[in-house]
Amino acid sequence: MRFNFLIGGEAGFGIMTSGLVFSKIATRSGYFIFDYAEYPSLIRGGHNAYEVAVSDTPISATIQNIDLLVCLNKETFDKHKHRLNKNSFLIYDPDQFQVDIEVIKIEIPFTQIKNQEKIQQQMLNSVALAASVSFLGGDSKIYDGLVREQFNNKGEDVVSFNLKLADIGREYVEKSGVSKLSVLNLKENPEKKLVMTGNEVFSLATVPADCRHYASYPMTPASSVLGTLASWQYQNGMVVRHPEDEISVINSALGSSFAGVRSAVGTSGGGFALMVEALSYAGIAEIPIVVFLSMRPGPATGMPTWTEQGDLLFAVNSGHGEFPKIILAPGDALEMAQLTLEAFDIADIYQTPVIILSDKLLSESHYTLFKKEIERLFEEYKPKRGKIVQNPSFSPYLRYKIEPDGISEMLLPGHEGEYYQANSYEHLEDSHTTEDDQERKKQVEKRNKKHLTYLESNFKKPKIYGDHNSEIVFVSWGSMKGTLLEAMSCLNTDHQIDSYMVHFTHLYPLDEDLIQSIFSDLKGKRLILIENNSHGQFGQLLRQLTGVDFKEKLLKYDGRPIFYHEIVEYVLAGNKGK
Amino acid sequence: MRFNFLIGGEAGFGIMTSGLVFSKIATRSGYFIFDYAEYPSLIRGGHNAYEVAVSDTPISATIQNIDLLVCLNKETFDKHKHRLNKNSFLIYDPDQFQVDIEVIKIEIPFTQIKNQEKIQQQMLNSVALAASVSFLGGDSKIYDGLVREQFNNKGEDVVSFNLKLADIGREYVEKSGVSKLSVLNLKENPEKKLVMTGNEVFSLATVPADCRHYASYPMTPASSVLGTLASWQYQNGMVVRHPEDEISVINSALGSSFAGVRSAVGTSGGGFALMVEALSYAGIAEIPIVVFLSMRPGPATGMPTWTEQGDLLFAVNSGHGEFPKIILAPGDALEMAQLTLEAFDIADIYQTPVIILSDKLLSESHYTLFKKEIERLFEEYKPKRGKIVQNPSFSPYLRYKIEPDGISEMLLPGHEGEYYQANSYEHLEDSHTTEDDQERKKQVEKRNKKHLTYLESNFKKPKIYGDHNSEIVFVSWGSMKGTLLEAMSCLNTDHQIDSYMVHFTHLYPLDEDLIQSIFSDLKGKRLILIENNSHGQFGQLLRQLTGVDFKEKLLKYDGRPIFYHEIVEYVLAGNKGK
Amino acid sequence: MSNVQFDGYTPTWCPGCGDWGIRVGIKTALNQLGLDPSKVLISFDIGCSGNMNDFLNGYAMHGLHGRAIASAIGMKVARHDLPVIVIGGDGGLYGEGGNHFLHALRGNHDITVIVHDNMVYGLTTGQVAPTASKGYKSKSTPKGIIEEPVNPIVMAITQGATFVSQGFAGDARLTVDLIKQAVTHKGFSLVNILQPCVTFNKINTYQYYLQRAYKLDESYDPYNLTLAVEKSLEVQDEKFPLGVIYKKEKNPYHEQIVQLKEPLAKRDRFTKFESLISEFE
Amino acid sequence: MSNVQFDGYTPTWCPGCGDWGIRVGIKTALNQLGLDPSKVLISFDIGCSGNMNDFLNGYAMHGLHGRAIASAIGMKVARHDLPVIVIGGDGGLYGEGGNHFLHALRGNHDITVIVHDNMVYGLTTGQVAPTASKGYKSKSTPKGIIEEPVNPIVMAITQGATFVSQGFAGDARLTVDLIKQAVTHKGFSLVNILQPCVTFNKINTYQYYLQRAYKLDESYDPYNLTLAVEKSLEVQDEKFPLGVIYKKEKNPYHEQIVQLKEPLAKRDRFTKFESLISEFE
Ligand SMILES: Cc1ncc(C[n+]2csc(CCOP(=O)(O)OP(=O)(O)O)c2C)c(N)n1
Ligand SMILES: Cc1ncc(C[n+]2csc(CCOP(=O)(O)OP(=O)(O)O)c2C)c(N)n1
Ligand code: SF4
Ligand code: SF4
Ligand SMILES: [Mg+2]
Ligand SMILES: [Mg+2]
Repeated sequence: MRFNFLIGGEAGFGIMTSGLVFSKIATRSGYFIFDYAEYPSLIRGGHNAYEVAVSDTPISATIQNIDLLVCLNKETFDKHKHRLNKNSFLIYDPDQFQVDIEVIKIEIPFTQIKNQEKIQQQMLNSVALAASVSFLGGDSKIYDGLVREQFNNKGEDVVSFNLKLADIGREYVEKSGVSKLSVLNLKENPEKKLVMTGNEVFSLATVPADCRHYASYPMTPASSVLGTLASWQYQNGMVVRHPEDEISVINSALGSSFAGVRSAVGTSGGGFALMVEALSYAGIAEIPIVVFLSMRPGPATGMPTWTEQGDLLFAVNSGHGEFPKIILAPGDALEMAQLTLEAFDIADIYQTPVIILSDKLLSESHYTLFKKEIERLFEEYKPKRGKIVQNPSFSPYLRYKIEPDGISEMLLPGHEGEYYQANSYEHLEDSHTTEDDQERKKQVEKRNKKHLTYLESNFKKPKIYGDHNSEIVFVSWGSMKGTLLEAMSCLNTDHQIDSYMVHFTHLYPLDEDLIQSIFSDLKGKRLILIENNSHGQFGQLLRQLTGVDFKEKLLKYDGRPIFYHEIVEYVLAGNKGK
Repeated sequence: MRFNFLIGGEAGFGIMTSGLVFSKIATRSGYFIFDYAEYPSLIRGGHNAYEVAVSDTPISATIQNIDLLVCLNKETFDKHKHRLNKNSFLIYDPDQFQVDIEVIKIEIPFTQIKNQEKIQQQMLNSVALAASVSFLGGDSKIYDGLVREQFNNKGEDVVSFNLKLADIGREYVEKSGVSKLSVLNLKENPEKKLVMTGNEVFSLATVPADCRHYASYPMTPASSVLGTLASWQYQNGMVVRHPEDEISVINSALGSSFAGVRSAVGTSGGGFALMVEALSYAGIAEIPIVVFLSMRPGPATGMPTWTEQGDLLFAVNSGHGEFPKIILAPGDALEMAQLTLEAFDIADIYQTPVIILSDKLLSESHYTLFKKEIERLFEEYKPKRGKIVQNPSFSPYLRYKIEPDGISEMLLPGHEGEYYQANSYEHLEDSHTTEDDQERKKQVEKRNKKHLTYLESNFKKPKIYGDHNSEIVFVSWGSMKGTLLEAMSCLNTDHQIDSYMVHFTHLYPLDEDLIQSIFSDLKGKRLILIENNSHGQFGQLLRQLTGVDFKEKLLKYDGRPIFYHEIVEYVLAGNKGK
Repeated sequence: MSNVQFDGYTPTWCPGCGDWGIRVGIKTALNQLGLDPSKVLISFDIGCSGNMNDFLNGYAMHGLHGRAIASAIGMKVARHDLPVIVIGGDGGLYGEGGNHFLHALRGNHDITVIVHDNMVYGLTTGQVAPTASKGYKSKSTPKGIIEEPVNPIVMAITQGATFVSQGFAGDARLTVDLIKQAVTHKGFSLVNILQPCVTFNKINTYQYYLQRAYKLDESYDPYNLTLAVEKSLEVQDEKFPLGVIYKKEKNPYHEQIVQLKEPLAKRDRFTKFESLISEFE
Repeated sequence: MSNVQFDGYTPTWCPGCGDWGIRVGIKTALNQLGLDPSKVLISFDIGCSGNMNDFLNGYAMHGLHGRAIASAIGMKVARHDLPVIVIGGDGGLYGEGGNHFLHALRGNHDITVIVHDNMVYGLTTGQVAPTASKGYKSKSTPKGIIEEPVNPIVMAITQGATFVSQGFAGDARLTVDLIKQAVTHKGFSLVNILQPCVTFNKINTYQYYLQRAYKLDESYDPYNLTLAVEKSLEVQDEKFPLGVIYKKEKNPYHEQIVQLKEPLAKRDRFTKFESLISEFE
């Protein structure tokens, strides 16, 4: 079962909150959800649309078709009616607009209710939401419980008023005569689930990862991490700072990392651009740092509240000079949790910058997680700090000692009887500045060696999904995973077409031999590169590092995620062409 | 004839000036020179070495073997004696050190002279230089003329004192009994030549290019451009500014470019890193800007006064989001002049950032140019501003009008009855902010289209040097050109090995088909990629954009340029291996 | 009169936001000065304030967050015949772009910098701006900001600005008057406008300022540096003087660029390269 | 006593450079405070001044030009049990890094910032620094700099610093004294040291300062803000007060981070994730 719910209205009136409540009702009732919201880069005005895909099996993609559209204004209907069909349901106010298409209507006179009850616009969400949940067969206790959680701190009066509004909504559903569905029927003993955005998962995982200093300058779509971690800091003891600019953000994080604590920064493309000089410093001075980079469509200010995978090659090549960096791109919420833990380990083990690439789609959409799985992951995790030590294992201590794996022991500052510099100049093993040709060569080779060690020890090859015998092979990375899984399932179920996906999370560096062998096994098949950008950046990277090249590319770069039906249509069109 | 002269001494005592005077004596006597200086990133202390390769045919490379070594201190001898042979000449002070190798000695008691004449250390350069020139058969009038130019503003006393010091030097040569050479014998009617560093050529070319605003924050090895242009500004009317940081540098240059004047900025890797956010702005807002990026070994502060080609991939991928940029890398001084003029045209024509890639080797070494050639180049040059106009050719004016070539008319601000924004947000054709999917798509495609138009209209394929039938093919870019030409000539003359070079100046974007066809013609030959970095960055770029891949790479990354004998040895070793 | 008007799109600011009044103030002032959108260069920063780019017409850059002053300086270099106006927020101009603010003051560049001082980052939904009062609670500072607020007024006065003023979004007439004076002033002019952000700042409201802001009266001498510094420090006691706090006569930056006569963008191309070339013989 | 000493490599500064004296001052002060290289965190900027990285031992970052203050703040966050010292030039700390300087003042971070104020960029061979007097001629300003000099002293006093002092490289005893006070002071301490650059600055020489600098006497009250502002403006008349110009008692930044008790780098790992996880059910 897949059911797609969309609620829309004017920006600034609580649509986002209502959408999230809907998602939680669904997961608490035993279902899986994936949600996706569109909103403009404005505080008020413009249009908000929040859609929730509900399913009884895991899902991480939006669905083109809308099964229930809830319109709090006319614009919602105008913008989304092309996604309705005659079996779709529509909750709307007949005083606001005429319905000119065939669809199953449930009328709720929002304007009239607003006037009668003398309520503010945002309170109508309660009416609309309760109506929707009731119509979809949801359990009213779950709904009421969420209302209670939401308004508890505002007092019992507010709670009961909202419960009253809920009843009004439910009555209109009864009145409409449309028979209710069982989409949200309460399942028995549903396993506990979490509803989390990628940003929330990243934030949460920094805690077990033992990140103790998070610095960030607000920038959509990374900003919510700052808010989340700031609100938790008094509880978990992390220091969360909002400095004057992104340059201060990263240089202060490098300061704390040098001084011994796991440190991270978060930003989007424009802020990241201001950090790349310091990345280069982290590279030569060998200071661990985790950078959370959540992409939005660029260049420059671009489209702040929309999505794109447009900063990959910039991230890979960021910073002047040559130094090792490692880039990870989670495909969904669970991978975000896993890779965040891994990122902090890898940064410490290789004493170098690690970038976690997210994007608006992954950062701000809610995914469903099993609570137990997250708990287990966090409990089993023990920070691996590699060669970072409290006491040097040899004397005289050499901060940049040449080692076969390229990694020197990193002594935490403060140890009696020693001292050293994290030097941005080329340096001797003992960290003093040098311009000697041989010493330079050794240090360059030492830093380059880290990549090789990483490829041997920590690199993870792409994950494979689907049927290995299929003719169709999708190649993609990061947040595209959910959409592709959905497309594959649709191709299989609706079109009897098997397909296969090679999905990358460990983007850079890449193990050339391993990747070549994966792709040489796929020769002769229909390989399709799928990316949410216009340059096919990951395709370029693959070609650069492994020689693998693509003839077919499905690229999207209009600020919207790729929808799975677009992939299905693309495949079908191509198959026909053959 | 090739003759290699090296003068060395303690930093801070005028070695650099003396070296340049030597170079000018050679060119005024009818020869070609190429010089190269090594100095530490310190104001005083440490060692300076200035070497000048003199030739009667054009040369743009240093020579391993030293024919005349002039030691103003012991360190010079220690550091360079491995480059001497038994036919080499040595000018030195026997009171300072013992000569423990076979070499032809010319003794000059510098310390004694210093004490006797009561002169400062730097004045000894005059003694040493005059001795050298005299020994090499140079015309004393040319020497004296240069002394006069150098010290004129200090008064006649200083001039005649230095001429006296010159005589002292010459006497010791006579006394030594070593017979003079004819290396610097005055040629008849020598054609007028210029002795210029890459930075000086860039600076000079910005004047005919009609650059009217140059902003820069000092950073070796780009700083001297700021000094040169600052000193000229009162004469040519350029506004030359040194703002508070590199971010201000580029954003103010974008301001003046927007407002109608050709503008440029100059920096090295670290400063460039701070500019990349603004490059992205120039990309989306379509503002022309020329960036002079002179590389030094990184990462971070690295080795400020040494050389490397380490920022290529960073430059190519610099800035968040996707936008067209164009990268040019001159191979020598003449190409610097040509490509600087071209860069300003291309920036205007495509209304996008153009980066000129230099490095310490090209930026600070002196090359020989024919004065006439430069004069002709500048006189024939007429700025091409593409679609930049004073009056709009249609109405209503649309700043970001979709055009088949991707380039919209750019109206200069101030025109009556119009207005528009250079918008860092995604925008409509009329420049207002948009989040619409279709409009976004159109603008992305429009910007991408510029690269295609450039490839059709302004891209220049790599230049080919040497014999097309050779088995050995060097592939390289930028400042490596001179060294490779010298290596090719040495292979040919000394080892009877023909070779061939594919040298790139137009680095990005690349015409895939064209490049592939060039390399498919070279199949089966011994292709060697030559780069002054450790990652083989241009090789990676070629593979990424064209699929061309290299098995053999000669990479050097110790802060020194590649010397031509290293290439020769590499080739010979490889040929033997076969 | 020209056929182009300053009015652009209808603003999308929250109802009641101080930005509405500031926009009207700017527009009115420019109109009263006889300007039109073809005759001004504007550099918008990124923020709710900077979103005015679509609501106020002009030859404009809507550049990077924090960099509007740097771009404005470049505009003035090229076209010193046109007035150059910076419009942005306290986050962008005093926070991210604080260095450009500081050094532009020193240069006495002939630009007018209008800052929407709302003590928050409006557009990124309410984190503290550097102007926020100590202890101000926001998304990024749940238990209150530790830093003292920046004092841009005293900074402007002591680091080289020659026209330093403070307005209040609730006082339209004053805003118009200050902007007219500022644009007419030769040299760096600051118009710091106290601007209630009705959505995210529940402390520094219209009411708050009505109680604590006061107009400098006729007797106040803006040419007195000591007095001006004193006034500028009153903010520590939550008092907000409105009006022109400091003024000084001094040549603006572009008049000190000796080679600059006609506007740079309008002069003829220099073609006498010969003498420069000869330096290298 | 520890077996490690502050003395590193022999300095490579030009003979006579003020940096020599400053280094001795720092070393002596730290020794007198009973510190050794294992017990201090130092953040060196990039410049001739920052080149002290190789001449003065400590657990140090020698980071990016202009960013030493930002890094120092991070060091202090992690290890507030150790003194944190910034050593850099006027170009790096007031120019490139001016924004970090401004905002660090506001935070009253418990760090000591020692600025080698030589009015030039020494290491890049003599361009103007933002402290250069108006009209100062340099490679990048052949006819003299147009900007007024930045006034870091008044900026520090009015934007939140709690210890503001000025030294002179020619006065070793004063330097030692100021640095000892600064390092001991809780909160942001500035030690701006007038430092002749003998190679590139032929105006602001030892002689120049010997004539124009004077020591604040016993009667001077550094707790008086108005007086301090007055003193800091004397530079406009080429007068340079030496000593502690301004002082204030105030909790430093790290003491206001409520969750910070033990040094961040030393506390136990937090492991009670459960309550955070439950928020998302
Ligand atoms: C480099 C960079 N960092 C962060 C952002 C995100 N951002 C956009 S507006 C803004 C703050 C706006 O605050 P302010 O400048 O005070 O303007 P206001 O919205 O309050 O008018 C931020 C942080 C950005 N666009 N660019
Ligand atoms: C981002 C960046 N820009 C420029 C430089 C080049 N640079 C190195 S030191 C320096 C200036 C040094 O001046 P100052 O900070 O006053 O120190 P001083 O040498 O005078 O002690 C500059 C511009 C750099 N290293 N990094
Ligand atoms: S968020 Fe605040 S500053 Fe932004 S438009 Fe709304 S009220 Fe104005
Ligand atoms: S250049 Fe100036 S600041 Fe640098 S070491 Fe020499 S005298 Fe000192
Ligand atoms: Mg604001
Ligand atoms: Mg300095």
